[in-house]
Amino acid sequence: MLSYVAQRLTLAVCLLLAVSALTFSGMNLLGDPLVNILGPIAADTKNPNSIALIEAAEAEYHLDKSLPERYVRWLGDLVRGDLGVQFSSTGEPPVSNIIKERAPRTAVLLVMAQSLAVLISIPWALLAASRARRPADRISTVTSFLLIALPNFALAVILKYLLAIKLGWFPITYTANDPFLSRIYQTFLPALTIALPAAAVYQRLLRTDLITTLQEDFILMARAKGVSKWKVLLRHALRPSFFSFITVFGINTGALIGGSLVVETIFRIPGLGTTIVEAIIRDDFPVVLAVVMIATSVFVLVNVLVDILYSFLDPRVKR
Amino acid sequence: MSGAGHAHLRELNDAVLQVRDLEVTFGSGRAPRVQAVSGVSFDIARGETLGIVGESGCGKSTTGRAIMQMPPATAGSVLFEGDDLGAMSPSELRLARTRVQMIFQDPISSLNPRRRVRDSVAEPLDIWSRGTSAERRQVVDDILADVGIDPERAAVARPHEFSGGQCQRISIARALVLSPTLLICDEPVSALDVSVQAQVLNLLEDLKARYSLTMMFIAHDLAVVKNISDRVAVMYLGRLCEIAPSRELYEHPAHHYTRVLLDSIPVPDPEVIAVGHELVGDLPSPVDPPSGCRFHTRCPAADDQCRTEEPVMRAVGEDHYVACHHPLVTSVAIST
Amino acid sequence: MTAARRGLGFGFWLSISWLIVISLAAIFAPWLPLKDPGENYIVAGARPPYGPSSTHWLGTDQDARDVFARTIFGARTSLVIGFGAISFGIILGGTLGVLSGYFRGWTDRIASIVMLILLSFPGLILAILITALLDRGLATIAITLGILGVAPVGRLARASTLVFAERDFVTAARAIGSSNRRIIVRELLPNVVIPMAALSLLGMAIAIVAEGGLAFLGLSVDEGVTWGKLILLGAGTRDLERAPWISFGPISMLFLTVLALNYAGDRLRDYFDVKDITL
Amino acid sequence: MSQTQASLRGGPEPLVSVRGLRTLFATERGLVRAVDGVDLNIHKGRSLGIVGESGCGKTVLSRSIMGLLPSTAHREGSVRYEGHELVGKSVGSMRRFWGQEMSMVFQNPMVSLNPVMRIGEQIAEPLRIHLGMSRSDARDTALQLLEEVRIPEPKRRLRQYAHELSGGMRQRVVIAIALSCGPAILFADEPTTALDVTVQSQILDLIAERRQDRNMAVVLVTHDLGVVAGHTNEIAVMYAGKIVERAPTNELFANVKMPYTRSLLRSIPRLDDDPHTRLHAISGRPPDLIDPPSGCRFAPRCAYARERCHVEAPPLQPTENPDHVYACWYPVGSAEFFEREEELVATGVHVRGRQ
Amino acid sequence: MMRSKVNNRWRRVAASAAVLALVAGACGGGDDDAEPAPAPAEEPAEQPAEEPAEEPAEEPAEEAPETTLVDVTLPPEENVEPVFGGTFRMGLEADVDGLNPTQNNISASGYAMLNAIFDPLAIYDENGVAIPFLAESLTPNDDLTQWTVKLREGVTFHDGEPVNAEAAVANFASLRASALPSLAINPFFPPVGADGSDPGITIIDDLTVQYNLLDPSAYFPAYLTGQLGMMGSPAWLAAAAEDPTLNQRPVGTGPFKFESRSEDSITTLVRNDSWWGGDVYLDAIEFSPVTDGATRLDLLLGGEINAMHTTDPTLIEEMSAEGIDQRIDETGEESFAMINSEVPPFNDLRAREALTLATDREGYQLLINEDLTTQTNGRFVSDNPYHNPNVVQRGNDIPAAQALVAEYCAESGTETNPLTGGPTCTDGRINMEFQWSGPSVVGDRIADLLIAGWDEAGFNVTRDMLLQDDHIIQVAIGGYNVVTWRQFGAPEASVDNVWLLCRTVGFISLNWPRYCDEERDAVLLAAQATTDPAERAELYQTAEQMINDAALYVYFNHTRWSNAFADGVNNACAVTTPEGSTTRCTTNGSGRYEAIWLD
Repeated sequence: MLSYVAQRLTLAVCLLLAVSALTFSGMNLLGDPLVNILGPIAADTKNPNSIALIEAAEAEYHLDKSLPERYVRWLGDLVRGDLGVQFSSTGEPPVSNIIKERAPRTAVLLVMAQSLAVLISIPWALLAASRARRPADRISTVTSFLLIALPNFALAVILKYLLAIKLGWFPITYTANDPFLSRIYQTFLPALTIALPAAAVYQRLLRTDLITTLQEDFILMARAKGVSKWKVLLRHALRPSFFSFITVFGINTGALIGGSLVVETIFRIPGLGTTIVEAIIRDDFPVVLAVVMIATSVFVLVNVLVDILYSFLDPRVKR
Repeated sequence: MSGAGHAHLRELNDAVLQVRDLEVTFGSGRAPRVQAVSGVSFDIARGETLGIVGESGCGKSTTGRAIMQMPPATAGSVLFEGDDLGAMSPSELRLARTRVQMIFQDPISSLNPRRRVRDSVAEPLDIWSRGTSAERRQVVDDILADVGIDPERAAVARPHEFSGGQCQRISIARALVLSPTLLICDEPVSALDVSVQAQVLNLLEDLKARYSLTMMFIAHDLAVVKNISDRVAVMYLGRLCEIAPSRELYEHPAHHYTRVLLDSIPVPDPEVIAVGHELVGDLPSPVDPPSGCRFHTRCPAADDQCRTEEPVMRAVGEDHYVACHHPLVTSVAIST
Repeated sequence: MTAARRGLGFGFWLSISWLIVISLAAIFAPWLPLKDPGENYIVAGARPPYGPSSTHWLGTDQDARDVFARTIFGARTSLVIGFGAISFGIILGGTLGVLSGYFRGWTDRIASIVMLILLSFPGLILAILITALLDRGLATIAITLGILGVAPVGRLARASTLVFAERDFVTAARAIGSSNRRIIVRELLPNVVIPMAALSLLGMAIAIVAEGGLAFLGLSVDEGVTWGKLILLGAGTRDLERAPWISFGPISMLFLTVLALNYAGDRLRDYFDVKDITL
Repeated sequence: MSQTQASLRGGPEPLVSVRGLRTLFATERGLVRAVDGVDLNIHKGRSLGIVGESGCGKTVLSRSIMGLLPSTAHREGSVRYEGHELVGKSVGSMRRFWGQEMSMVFQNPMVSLNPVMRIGEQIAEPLRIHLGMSRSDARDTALQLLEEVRIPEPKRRLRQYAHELSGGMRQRVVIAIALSCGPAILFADEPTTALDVTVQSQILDLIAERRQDRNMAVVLVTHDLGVVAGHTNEIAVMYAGKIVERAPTNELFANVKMPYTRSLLRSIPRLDDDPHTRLHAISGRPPDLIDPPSGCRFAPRCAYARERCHVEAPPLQPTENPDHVYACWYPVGSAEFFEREEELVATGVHVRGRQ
Repeated sequence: MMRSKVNNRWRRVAASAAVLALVAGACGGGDDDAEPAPAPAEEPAEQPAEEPAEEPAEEPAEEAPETTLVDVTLPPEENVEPVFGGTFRMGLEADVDGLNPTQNNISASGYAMLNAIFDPLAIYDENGVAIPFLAESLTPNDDLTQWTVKLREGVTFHDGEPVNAEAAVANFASLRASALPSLAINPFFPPVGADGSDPGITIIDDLTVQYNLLDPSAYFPAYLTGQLGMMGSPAWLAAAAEDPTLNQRPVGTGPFKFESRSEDSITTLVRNDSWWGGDVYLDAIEFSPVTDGATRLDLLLGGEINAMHTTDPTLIEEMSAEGIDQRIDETGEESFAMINSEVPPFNDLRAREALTLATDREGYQLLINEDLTTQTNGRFVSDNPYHNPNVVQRGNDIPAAQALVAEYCAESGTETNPLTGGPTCTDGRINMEFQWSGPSVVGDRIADLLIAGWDEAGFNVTRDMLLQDDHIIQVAIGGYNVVTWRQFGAPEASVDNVWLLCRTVGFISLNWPRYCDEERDAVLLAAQATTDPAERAELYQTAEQMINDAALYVYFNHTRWSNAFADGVNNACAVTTPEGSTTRCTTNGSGRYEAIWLD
């Protein structure tokens, strides 16, 4: 078990290295952070004064070093827990400041969204599977189809229109300095936006697997033992049906991180999503890298956890 | 060598297939290595049908595929009409394979579901551009008719439109279209209903005569194997236990395992009282096979010798060889 | 599998019909009796946006432009992006997947690593990086979104190739002397293409939606309207309050199209009994 | 349906009596008549074999008797268990019978155990449900059961998962579960088909032994005539949803009446035949149960069928032995049968003959 | 970190600072349109163009009210005893990069915050005339090139440091050393010497400094109402020079002290109990950027915030309907399409005129502005004496435009347009690039509208939506043909000279159209040197005519700024100077809040 975890973690670290190296070189090939730091001076390469400023800034931010050297330097800092300083015209605030401030908001959003999705999808799937191919199931299938076909931004617009504007049940804005509970409340609508389609995906997956499982002989066997219907569902069918559910739960984390970009923007939550969009637009490499690393780490970590969970859920998986 | 020995190999001047010390190992890296076939040798004379029986996991199918070099054996040699298939270049091998064909257990899976059946049968000819297209068409139609499939239906229909038995016939047709010398049948009837099984077995007998085939017939059902084979080889845990002409083997099994196998078969006759030779325990893991005679863990007659010393093939009758320290037939008996 | 042949069903054909209708409408938009999508249909004395009416079926936007006509014209770009993206994804991912599934070994290992990295990278972030740093031409956007499809398509192609490469008919093909190329093209591709077709419909839906996401981040194509941009146009709180139709018109079109793509893809998957597609 | 009722003799009150049982499945292609009017008696302590090709309805019949059907199925007719009418009972009230009165062993032990539950839990489950045992009592009983089905190291097994056991052992576990609450009748649906021959006989012997020990009825469903020959008292041969011949085992093998049964017997290669003995093959395939042929359902494949067979369905009729019934107009031994047999031999269709 | 050394090329560097100021303006500027674009950049009007109220300026002069400040509702609250306490929450349309007036570029939102923390030396009175505020007096020399500023005694910064001449010099030095804001003031002061001495400012005594200008100006105090006049603690400035993150934690002299700040979400200030100006009633002020205007309004209506500002005319209208207390300023920055006169095809007057004629001003007014703002022909509102009624902004004349296009192409159609990389004309149509800043929904709508008209008149338009930073840089270095833009609108007209003079053309230009007309410069400088209202009016009217003739700006409208206050907010516009003058309520959307008290 330990060596299995170690192996998965090693792979995860390699992945992170690859992703960071790609992002690092990609950003450097495609963008010019000097513009962000110096403005148009960065373009004025004929003016000695500008050149001096450019050189100073390059030295300041180590932009004069070769790409590999900067990468290694960045990596070294990262290992020491230093995310570097922002490339910005307003000074050089540590990237960790902005991350510390914003990551919790995104975390709350995503955790809430995933929890909602799971909480909605499991009973839903159980209900649908237990009524497989009967009207209730058909209605549920249609519903999930409709939800999956609704892009998060469209769903955001619709939910905002219905629940916030028309019914006024939820606030439209996110206020960062409100008390924690009220921010949770403000996060509910965005989280729901992310959660509903995810719940529909999970539900369909779990329902399909449940139906497949319910056709297995061991379910028949359980029924033949005289186990009651719900006990069959919960005790015998649910756990062996969970595998694709949790796999997709893991993979979906990536999609949700992406989705949070859009949803945070629409609901104006100053989280990591809005941060990275702004940072990319401003060529603020250290911030972009930090957010990419966080997103990728979370994704990879969740998937490692999923793998481990997998081996707990399924005794057939050799640890 | 620690194998089952070579005593049973014949001095054939017309051997179609000579397999020596075949070994197939699966798994690499840190995964446990499984020796699916260890040191199996046998030969097949022209026109002969060799049956191979054994329980699941004994390595019989792997042996069949290793002969086709799919995948190639880890060690040992496969001489087909005198040529070593394992030593061939890829293009030579492709050519040689046309003379060795194979049919498989699952008739559905052995046909490409997206292609018309006739195209699947005609494909070998297309690849090798045998004859003109008209000739090819003729050959395909003839063979389809021979196996009892309507060529016109085959031209439009896809595998799912046929029953399992019919698919198996189509697979046979595809195997025969290149006029192979050797046909390796890997459990060709075990997925079929009894009534259909009889159809296919009869068909194979007919075709063997018509196309002058040499056959290797792999199955777990001893009655089926006996019905179709001239000689039968029994495998256990990657090893050959016993090899003998069909009737001899069934009438005078020399290996305890063969005996048990025979006794286990339920006979569709309430008058026949089953003799109580029952095996104890389960098949040992092929990852870590028992020392000595691999059957010793379950053999009623096992002693210390069996546990430590690997038995070697030896004759116990005319053309009857067994790898056992305490064979049930000790003297060279002349079969009736 | 033979038992499952029941036909694709009414819903499938309805979906396909919708896709055909919307595609034809998109292709022939300039020749259809639509309002001019660029024209400002200002009614003297009344301030746009105008609500749905017999003249403007889906109403007009803030600039008195016909939402219906714009939505149809928006379909042109959106569909081209969706189609372009998934074509790219299928061609690259499919090739990668089939080759790695068939040859295994090093090819497989390298391809798998590439796909793993692609998968670990949050997709939309990658898209933003590329579009923000490169440009926002139609081709760039389509290819960018296509890159996002490479890994899922590749994994599916690899998985189905593995499944089919294990089947005896491939062994049989090898036994009759087929070359690798022939086996891939004649035996595997026809089988792998089916799940890929199902996936490509889903993938196209995903690409169209992803474009919308980019539009909401302000990073969709420079030229021309897309559904995402049209929805964004009406998504502001105030416009939602006073003129929800500006967004809801294109949302419904996008929704129906995505629904049709999803449903058709899903039916295709069930019909051909394709398992293990997890996106 | 009523065709056969007369053929069921009186005698001791049967444990289970099945009358005119039909089981229909609604599918998208149409209504599948998987079981189409079956009459049977199952007696305490006796063993009944149900034999037929795949798709003949034998599995559905056994499940239908037990009431273990998916929701798409519909049952008609009567199944009486110790006087209780089971047809029409709700699933909820059937549950009292399942596991306790009737239990079942399935074909493939690889998939009939829950992969994610420990063996011990699975055996204990019915004990706790039906017998209300405490956790530790259930565990002790489970241990005894494992010993009873002769599983080595039973203590360790309780904590293992299905995948850690071999196929034969899993089937023993399944049998242990089936036996746990002391059922009066055990349905064994192809219990050995997925197993190797050497294991097969062990399992069959085990079931026979338990039957005798517990005086329990056993219904053995199989396609393998060899299996039923040695392990049943009575055999019912099914074809296309109907029972076409039913007889005490010895009587059936000694005095086959149905050409179908005979063909089935003769299509099997036998060990005591010489190599290369030509087998008796039945041409064609069993009929589609959505639209079965009129008349005798076997007629299209029957070498002995005449015009009447295609038009008129033969009723089950008794032979001189009243326990032996068959449904054929021209049974083995009849004049018409021999007439046709001679023609066939003359045309060389039959190469193989046992005598 | 960076030091701008003053030398011959100072102007360029300076320009870039201003450019960045624009960046900030661009970010903060704007109206509230509802768009969920990520980077704040909204606006119907476009671009940046800060509030001109910043730097350079000169001259005393009291006349020149160009002001049309309308109080829509509520007469001044009075006769009620103010109540201490409460937190005043204001919704801003954007956040700013930083809160250091000498280092950051301050937008409307930025001024809202800075006005609470800092006190400028001068402040606009009700008539738009700059009068002393933190300064006790502002006195020019005879030729109006030197202005003496006498500081009030006993004023201290929030950190306890005294406000004195040295502090003023430190602030000036910090501004001059800034990479960015310095660009907009350097054109008006002599360059810093090689030894680091600054001839732009002289210490007279402990509480008196003298600003030395390059050109005579009677209106210099107007410059001191903005960033130039805001005084920060020298200790803090020095620390911020070392650690730029301190730019987020300002230390000023104002009525409120910095408490905490979370960028893009909330900035909290608390009362400065020892403010030199008197009692401050509020306990605290919280500023939150809420980029979506409608959302801001919802918050205001819901009582979540007490005040907001907006330039969205429909919102203003809606608020009027709701009876909300609004202070509306019609004289804000002008929105226009701006043409680069440096490169083909628009180095040719005919091409510029053609584009001007082809522009759909009416459509813009009707659709983009929803006919709610005041359409304009030039920089000044119609009741401003500098407004020239004879100057008419052309537009919506497609036939005339087509004729000019044909004429231009016949003559100069083979030159190369560096922006499109091709010839200036193809098939008798002019090839051009149109650039705007995004992502922005309104920006796209404007682009659609303008391009439709230009296309009809014979322009092949390449659309070029650039991300904000890029866009501003391109405009600053002349990498554009036509852009939409927003600027001018300073209450004191001379403050806007920085955008117009020849001296701000360079590699980086603040004179964005890169159009140099010495005659025009002379008129503008003369206008800032005279105190005679009639003469001044005539000069500005002349300048307006010259600007119009050059066809560089296609004016659309004046920005209409509203500051809205919820019920319970009292004294929203009741700030007076110690001398008792009432001050201008808001300037380009931001005002001062020290007089406010809450019910």
